[in-house]
Amino acid sequence: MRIVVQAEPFDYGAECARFAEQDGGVGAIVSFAGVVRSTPEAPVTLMEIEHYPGMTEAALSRIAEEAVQRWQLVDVLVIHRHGALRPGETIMMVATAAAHRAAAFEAADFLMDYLKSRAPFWKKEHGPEGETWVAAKETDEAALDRW
Amino acid sequence: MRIVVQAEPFDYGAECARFAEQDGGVGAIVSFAGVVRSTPEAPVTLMEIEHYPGMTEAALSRIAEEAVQRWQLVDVLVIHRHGALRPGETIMMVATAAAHRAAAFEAADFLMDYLKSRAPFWKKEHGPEGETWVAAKETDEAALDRW
Amino acid sequence: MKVDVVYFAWVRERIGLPREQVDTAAATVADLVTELRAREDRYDVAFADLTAIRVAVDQELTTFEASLDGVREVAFFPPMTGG
Amino acid sequence: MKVDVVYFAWVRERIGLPREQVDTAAATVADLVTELRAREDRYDVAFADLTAIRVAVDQELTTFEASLDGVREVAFFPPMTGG
Repeated sequence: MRIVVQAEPFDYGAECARFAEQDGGVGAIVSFAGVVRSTPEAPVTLMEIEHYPGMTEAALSRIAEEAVQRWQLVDVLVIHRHGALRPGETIMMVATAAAHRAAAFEAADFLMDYLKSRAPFWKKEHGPEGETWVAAKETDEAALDRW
Repeated sequence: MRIVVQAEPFDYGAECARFAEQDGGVGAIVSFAGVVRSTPEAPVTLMEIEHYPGMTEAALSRIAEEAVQRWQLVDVLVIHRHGALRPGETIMMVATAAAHRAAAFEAADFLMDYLKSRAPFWKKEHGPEGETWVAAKETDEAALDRW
Repeated sequence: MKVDVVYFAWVRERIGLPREQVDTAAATVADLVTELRAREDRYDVAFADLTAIRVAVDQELTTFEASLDGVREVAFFPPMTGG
Repeated sequence: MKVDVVYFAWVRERIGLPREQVDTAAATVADLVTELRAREDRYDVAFADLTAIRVAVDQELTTFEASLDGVREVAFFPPMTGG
């Protein structure tokens, strides 16, 4: 299990490659990457990510531990950046390794749902018309009821 | 959209890195890798994968096209190997790129369900006690009803 | 009518060859199976349990009721296990 | 009792600082909020809609009813938006 919170960019391909080097019990690996979007309809020039040092790492570890227990994961990886990111940059990734596919998929989905609503990160988008804090969606909180 | 069927190994990390280079509309990338398992309880020395050249590519393309339509994917990648693989080798991968997380996850899950039951691949496991064709599970077929 | 018949996985192993050309008057896949089973034991054994066999006609999955009219290739194989 | 109070995202921006030490006799988080709101307008504005604010006590998410007994750090922030 590896939990990383950092301002620096990380190499998504290299992290996927490293994570995929698992022992013989792993048959399924799922990874998710979140990327800063910018579209003509909703242009973003910069995304600022604030977090709560100390609590962030503890919250991510707790969520990851729960995923490991519930889905008997062989391994889990969470990397989340903070600071200023440009469109196209990778904000974060999670990866799960399990014996079988269903566990790897469900655990990754669970990690993302919990990370979104329980890990202390806040996103602010800068665009041509100013800056706005990204609002949490009601569906984010509701998503936790799935688990 | 890229569909690859090949005997040669592929570089999972490099494929993840390349796939992650998407345009501004992509906010979420999911990838799945299937790996040859071998455990003390079920040791595998070699996995042979047979396929139906021609039909395989057509079936994978059709499944990928349907995923693109249903989840408005920006991109999709399917790589599947055939031939002889050793434990720990990556059998196949799928990757999906979408604006948002739910679409990327669901589409990857859909691709795997359909690929498993509708793409003409057959696995044979070699172990210390001989060789056996991997049996399809009833749940594999049932999984298609989810979609 | 000449049709290419292809076999995969344990169907191929039981029949003992991956592909053959069959001269047949069968109207449907089911008729073709009946003809093949009548040929030799190895075919009869391979096709003993049709619930365990899938069929593709010209590389499209279909059923045993499918017509062979104008068909070039028929494939028999167990349920797929990719992924 | 001295408690470190930390603010994040728009709560931090409205209050105008990220962290301060508060000398308080508040028994619960809700009492602390009442004290802060009484101080100055910027606090009153920041805490105007408590349904939009989450609280953590010693870095654990909790509710406004949570006790401040023995607590070192209280954090106020909007719903999280990571991922």
